[in-house]
Amino acid sequence: MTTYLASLQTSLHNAFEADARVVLLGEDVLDPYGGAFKVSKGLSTDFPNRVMTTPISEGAITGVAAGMAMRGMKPVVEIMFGDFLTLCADQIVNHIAKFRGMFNDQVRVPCVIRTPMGGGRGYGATHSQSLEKMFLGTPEIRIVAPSHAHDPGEMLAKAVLQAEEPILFLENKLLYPMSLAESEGAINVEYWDKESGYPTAIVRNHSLTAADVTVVSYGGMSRVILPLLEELAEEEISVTAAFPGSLQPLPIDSLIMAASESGRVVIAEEGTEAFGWGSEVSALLGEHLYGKLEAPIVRLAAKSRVIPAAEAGEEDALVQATNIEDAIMGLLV
Amino acid sequence: MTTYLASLQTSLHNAFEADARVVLLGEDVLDPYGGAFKVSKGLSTDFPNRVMTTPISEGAITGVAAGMAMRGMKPVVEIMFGDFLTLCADQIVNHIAKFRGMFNDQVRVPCVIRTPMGGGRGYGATHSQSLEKMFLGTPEIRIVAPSHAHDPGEMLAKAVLQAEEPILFLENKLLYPMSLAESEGAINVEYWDKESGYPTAIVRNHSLTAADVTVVSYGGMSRVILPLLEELAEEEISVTAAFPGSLQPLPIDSLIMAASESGRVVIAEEGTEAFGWGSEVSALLGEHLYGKLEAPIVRLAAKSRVIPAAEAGEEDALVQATNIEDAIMGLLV
Amino acid sequence: MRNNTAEIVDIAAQRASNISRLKRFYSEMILIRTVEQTLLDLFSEGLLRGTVHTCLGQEASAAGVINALDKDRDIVCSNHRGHGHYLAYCADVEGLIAEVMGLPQGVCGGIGGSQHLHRKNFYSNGILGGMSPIATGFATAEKSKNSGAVTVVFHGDGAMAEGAIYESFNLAALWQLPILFAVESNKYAQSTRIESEIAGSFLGRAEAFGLTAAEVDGNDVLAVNDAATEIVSNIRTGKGPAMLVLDTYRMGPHSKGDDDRNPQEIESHRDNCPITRTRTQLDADWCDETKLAATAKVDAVVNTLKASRGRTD
Amino acid sequence: MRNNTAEIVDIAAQRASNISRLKRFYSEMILIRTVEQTLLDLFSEGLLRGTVHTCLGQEASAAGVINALDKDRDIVCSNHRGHGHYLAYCADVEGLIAEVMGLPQGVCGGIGGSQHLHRKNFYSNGILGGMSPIATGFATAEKSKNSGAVTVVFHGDGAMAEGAIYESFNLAALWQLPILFAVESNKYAQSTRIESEIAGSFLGRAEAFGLTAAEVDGNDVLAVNDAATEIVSNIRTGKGPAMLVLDTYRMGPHSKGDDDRNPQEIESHRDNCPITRTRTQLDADWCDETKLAATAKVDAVVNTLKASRGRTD
Ligand SMILES: Cc1ncc(C[n+]2csc(CCOP(=O)(O)OP(=O)(O)O)c2C)c(N)n1
Ligand SMILES: Cc1ncc(C[n+]2csc(CCOP(=O)(O)OP(=O)(O)O)c2C)c(N)n1
Ligand SMILES: [Mg+2]
Ligand SMILES: [Mg+2]
Repeated sequence: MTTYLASLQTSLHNAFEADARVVLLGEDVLDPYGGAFKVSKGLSTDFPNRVMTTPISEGAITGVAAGMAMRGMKPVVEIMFGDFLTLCADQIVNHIAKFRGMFNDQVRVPCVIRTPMGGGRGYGATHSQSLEKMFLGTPEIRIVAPSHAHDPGEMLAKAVLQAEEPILFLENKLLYPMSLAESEGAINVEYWDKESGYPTAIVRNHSLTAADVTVVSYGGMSRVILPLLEELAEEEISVTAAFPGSLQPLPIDSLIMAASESGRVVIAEEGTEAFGWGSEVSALLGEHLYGKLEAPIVRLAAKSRVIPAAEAGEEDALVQATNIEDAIMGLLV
Repeated sequence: MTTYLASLQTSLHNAFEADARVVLLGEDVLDPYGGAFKVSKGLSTDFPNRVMTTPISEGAITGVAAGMAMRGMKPVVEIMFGDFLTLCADQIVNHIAKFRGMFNDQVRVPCVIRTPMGGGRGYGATHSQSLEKMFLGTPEIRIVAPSHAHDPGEMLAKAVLQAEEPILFLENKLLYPMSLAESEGAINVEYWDKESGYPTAIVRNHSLTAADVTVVSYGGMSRVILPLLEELAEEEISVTAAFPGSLQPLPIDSLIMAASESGRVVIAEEGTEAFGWGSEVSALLGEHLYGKLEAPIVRLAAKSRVIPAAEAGEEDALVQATNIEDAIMGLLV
Repeated sequence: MRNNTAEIVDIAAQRASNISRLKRFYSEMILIRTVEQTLLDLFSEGLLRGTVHTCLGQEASAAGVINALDKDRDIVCSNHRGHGHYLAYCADVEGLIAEVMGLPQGVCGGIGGSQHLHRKNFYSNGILGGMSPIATGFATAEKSKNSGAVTVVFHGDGAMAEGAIYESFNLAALWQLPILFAVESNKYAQSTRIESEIAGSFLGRAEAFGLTAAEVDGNDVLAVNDAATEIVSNIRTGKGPAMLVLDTYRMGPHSKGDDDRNPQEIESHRDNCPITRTRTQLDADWCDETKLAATAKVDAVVNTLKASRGRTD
Repeated sequence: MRNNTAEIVDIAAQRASNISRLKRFYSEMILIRTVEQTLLDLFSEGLLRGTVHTCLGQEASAAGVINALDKDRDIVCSNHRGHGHYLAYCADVEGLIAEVMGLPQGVCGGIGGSQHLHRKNFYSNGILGGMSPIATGFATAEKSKNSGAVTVVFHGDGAMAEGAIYESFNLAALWQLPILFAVESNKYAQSTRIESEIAGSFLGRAEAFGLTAAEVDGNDVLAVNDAATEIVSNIRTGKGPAMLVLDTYRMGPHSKGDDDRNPQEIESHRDNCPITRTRTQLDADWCDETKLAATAKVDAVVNTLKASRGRTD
C-alpha cells in the first residue's frame, strides 16, 4: 500500500509530466537529498531544470513563487517547516492574498505553498507547531490539509494543476511514513465534497445512520483517531469522524450533516485551542444546530504553551487518543 | 474631554516619567512629526534619548524591542500600520512568544508592540486590515484593544509599566480623534475585570437587570455601537454591550455574564468572520451557555475579501451600524 | 577634415535626437506633475480619501527609467509613490485619477486606490520592499520562458531597510535574473532623513550581493534615460541583475500635508527640479504650450470624472 | 644585542603563552567534540529524539570566539548548531546533554531541547537568522545601559540569506552598536553548497552596510581567538559593529545521518580539522590524556543521566 509520502511524491511527478508550467522551489529540494521530508525526492533527477533549490529566504521564495504564478507558471514552493510560514506572512497576506482582489479580478496567483506541520518528533518549540491558524481567515487563499484518510497526492494534483487560487497545502510530519487509510474491518471511509477536489473524508466505525458521537478534525490528528475508532467499535460505541480536506473554506454543509448524525460533537485539532480552527467549527455548528445538539460541543486542542522538546512534555502538550476517548465517553454519560 | 489619542499620548509621557527603563522606538516617531498617528507627539522633545526613530524594518525593530526587554528595559515599539505586523510575525511568534516557555520560565519579554488597526479611511487593501486574528491564539502573548468606552492610556500604562508578558496593543485609527465615551443620557458604562488592568467595558442603554440583546465586540467597532445603543434606547430596545479590553486571554466569565443578561447574542468585529475573534467568542458562549440561549448566536464581520479603497466599497466590506441594528432586530422578531 | 565634419554631423544629430527625447520626456513629466498637483487639489476639495503620495520633483526617474523599457514586454513593479511610474508606463490619466478617486472607471475599479495599481505589466503595492520578491519571481518566470523581458522594481531610499530586498538581491544574483532594482533616493522616508535610515552605501550593498550597480543624477532626465537604457540592454543580453540609484529630492509633502522640512531646504532644490532643468534646455514657449495642453487634458478628465460621480465645479 | 635578546625573550614568552592558550582551547575543543559524538551515539541508541546538529570540525570557532569574550557580562546568541558555543561559554556538560535528552536536569528542563538553550547570557533559537534582531536589541540595551557588554551572534553561511540579518546590520551600523556578527562558513547549508545559497561576498556585504569586517581561518583556533579578541576589544571601545567570517568545514552530518557529500571530499578536510591541527602543536601524550579525561567526564555525566531516567548501559 502506498504511503502518504509516496502519494505526494508520485503526484508531483505526474503533475510535472502533465504540465510543463509546473515548477518546484524550496530549500534542499534537489536530489539526492530531495527535501527535508523527501517529498521532492527523484523530481530533480527527472526534471532537472524545473526543480530549483533556493537560499534560506522563506519570505522571498514565497514571493518568487507568487510572481512566477502571475506570469503564467504553476509554481509549488516548499517551506521546510510550517513554523517558518511566519517569515512568509507578509508575502502571503499582503501580496498573494491581495492581488486578485485589489487589482479588481484582473490577475490570478495560482501558486501552491506546501509545508509540513505538527509535532510528535521532539523538534521543540520552533519546529513542531501547527501554525495554520495564522492564515485561516485570510480572504482569498485556500487552506488544504490531507488527513490520514485522504489521498494527499490527489489533492495536491488538484491544487497544482487546476486551482486558480493561491493554496496553502499542509502536510503532516507524522503521516508521511504511514500507509493511506482504507475501509477495513470496522472502519468505513467515504468521501463527500468530491467535486471540490478537496474531499471531506467521513470515517465511520459503524454502519448505522445515526452515531453516538461525531468527531470533527483534520490533518495529522487523524493519525490517532482512526485507531481509536477501531477500538471503540469493539465497545460498540459508534463514532462518525469528519476530516475536511479543505480547512478554508470549510465544507459547512458536510460538517453539519456529519454532526447531525449524532448531535454530540467533539472537535479535535493539533494546534492550540483559543482562536483556532475548532473555534470556527464550534461556532458554526453551534449557530447552525441551535437547539438540535444533544450536548455542548467539546473542543480538544494543544495546551496554550510552547511545545516542549522532551517526549513526556510534548505528549502532555498535544492532544492524545486518550483525550479524545475521554471526551467521547464524557458525552455518553 | 480628552480624546483617545490624547489619552495615549499622556499615558506614554507619564510612563516615561515614572520609569527610566521605558523607551519607545518606531518609524518617524520623533518630533515634530511624532509618529504617523501622532501618538508619540511631544515625547522625543521631553525625552530625547529615549525615543528612537528606526529604519523601515518592522521585523528587526520588533526583535530589537524584545531584546531590550530581555535585558531589563521596558520598550514600546510602534508599528506604523497594523497591516505590517505580517513582517513582525516571525519575531512575535517564534521568538517573543517562545522565549519564556522554551527557556523554562527563566526569562521574561515585557515588550509592548503598539499598532493601529482598522479601515474607514480609504487607505485600501494593505493599510486597512484588522490582522489581530493572525496572532490571536498564539500562546504566551497578551492582546489588548481599547474600545471607545475604555481609557486607552490606563491600559497602555498597565502594559508598559507593570506587565511581565509581551503585549500586542491594538489601537484604532478612527478612534484616535474621538472623545472618550462616558456614561451619559441613556448610556451607562461600567467596568468589569478591573483588577486585570484591561477591563471589560459593559455599556448598557438601560438600567434593567435583563436586556433584550447582548452585543459582544471590541476595539474600533465600538465607535458605531455606542451611538446605536443611544438610538435603540429611544425605541426602548435594551442592549448590553461588552467590550473586553483583553482580546486574549478572553475574560470568559464576564462574557458569559453579559450574554446571560439577554440570552440573545450578536458578536461584531471589524475583521473578517471566519476564524476570527468572534469565532472563539461564539464557540465559548455556545459551549458554556448550551441550552440557555434564546436564539442562535449571530456573528457580524467584514466580508471575506480585500478592503476596497473606494468609500462605498469599503463601507460595504466592513460592518456598519445598520448591520448591527438589523441583527439586533432580527433577534427580537 | 572629413573626420571632423563627420564628427560635427554626429554631434548635431545627437543634439537633435537629445532635443526630441527631451521634448518627449518633458511632455511626460509635465503630465505627471499636472496629475499629481490635481490629485492634491482634489484631496483638498474632499474628492479624494486615503493616501496620495505624489512624486513632485521626482518625475525624471519615472520618465527616464520607464522609457528605457520595452513597454510591450517589460514589467514594472512600483511602490506607494507610483503615479509617475504608472503614467510613464501607459499615460492612462483617466484610469489613474479615477482609481485614486475610487471610481469604477479606475484602472482597478476604485478597489485598489493610489497604492495598488495594475494594468498590463504594471503592478504596484503599498507594502515597502514587498514587491521585490514578487518582481524577482516575475524575472524568474520571464527568464525561464526566455521571453527577453526585463523587470524593473522601484524602491525609495527608506524602503531599502527592508530585509526582503536583500533576500531578493541574493536570489537575483544567484540566478542571474533579468531584473533592475531602481532606488529613488529622495533623501527622506516620510519625516526621516536618510542618515537616520540607511547605513553604508547603496551601491556597495548591491555589488556585495553580486549585482552591477550605478548611480545617476536622478533629476537629469537624459542622464537617467541613458543610464537606464544601457543597464536594461545589459540585463536583456544576459549580463545579470543590476541596481540603479537615482539621486533626487521630493518637492512635495510625503503624502498630503505632512511636511516638517525647513522650507528653505525645499526651496534650495527648486532649480534642480527635473522639469525646471529640462525647460532650460528647451524652447520656453513650446514648454508653456505643452504644459497648457497637459493641464487641459487633465482638467477634461477631471471634469468628466466629477460629472460621472454627480458633481461638477 | 640587547634588543635582540629582548626580542628572543618576547618570542619565547609569546610561544609559552600560545602554548598555554592552545592547551586551554584544545581541552575545550576536545570536550565539545566528545559531547557531540556522545550525542550522536545517544541518538543511535534511541535515547535522544528530535534534531541534533553537531559542530564536529567547527570546534575552533566556538572556542576561539567565545574565549575572546568577557563571560561575566558579554552576551552570546547562538543558532541550531549551538552546542559548541554553549560549552565554550559555560562548560555545562550535564545541563546540555540532559537538555538534549529531554530530562528535567537539562538547562531548560528539557523543554528547549538541542536548539533552544539559555543560561545566563547565552540564548539560542532554531530559527535561522531570527536571533539577529534579538541580538541587536541586546546590544541596544547594553549600549544604553553603558554596561560595556559586547553581544556576539552566530550564523551559518546558509542563514546569511535571511533578510532579518541585513535589517540588523543596518540598525547595528546606524546606532553604532556593540555587536559582533560571527559567520561560521562551513560551505554547506544542510545539503546545499554555498555557491547555490550565497551570491557576492560576506565581507563586502558587511562593509556595504557600514560594519567592519574580517575573515579568518576558522580552523586555526589561535588565529580565531586573536582576530576575535581584537575585534571584541574594538567593539568594546566604541568602534562600532563588526563581522567576523570563520572559514571552516562541517565534518559530520547536517543533523543525524543525513550526509550525501562525497566521502572523499570530507576526508580531504580531515587533516585540517581544528583538533587535529592543534594536536600537532602540542605534546601528543598530553593531548591523549586530555581526551581521555574529557571522555571520562562525559561518560560519567551520561551514566548519571541514564540512571536518572532509569536506564544504564
Ligand atoms: C512595510 C511598510 N512599512 C511602512 C510603511 C509606511 N510608509 C509609507 S511610505 C513610507 C516612507 C517611505 O520612504 P522611501 O522608501 O524613502 O520612499 P519615499 O516615500 O521617499 O518615496 C513609510 C514609512 C509602508 N507603507 N510599508
Ligand atoms: C528560518 C529557517 N529556515 C530553515 C531552517 C531549517 N534549517 C536548519 S539548519 C539549515 C541549514 C543551515 O545552514 P547554515 O546556516 O549554513 O548553518 P550550518 O547548518 O551549516 O551550520 C536549515 C535550512 C531553519 N531552522 N530556520
Ligand atoms: Mg525616500
Ligand atoms: Mg553552513
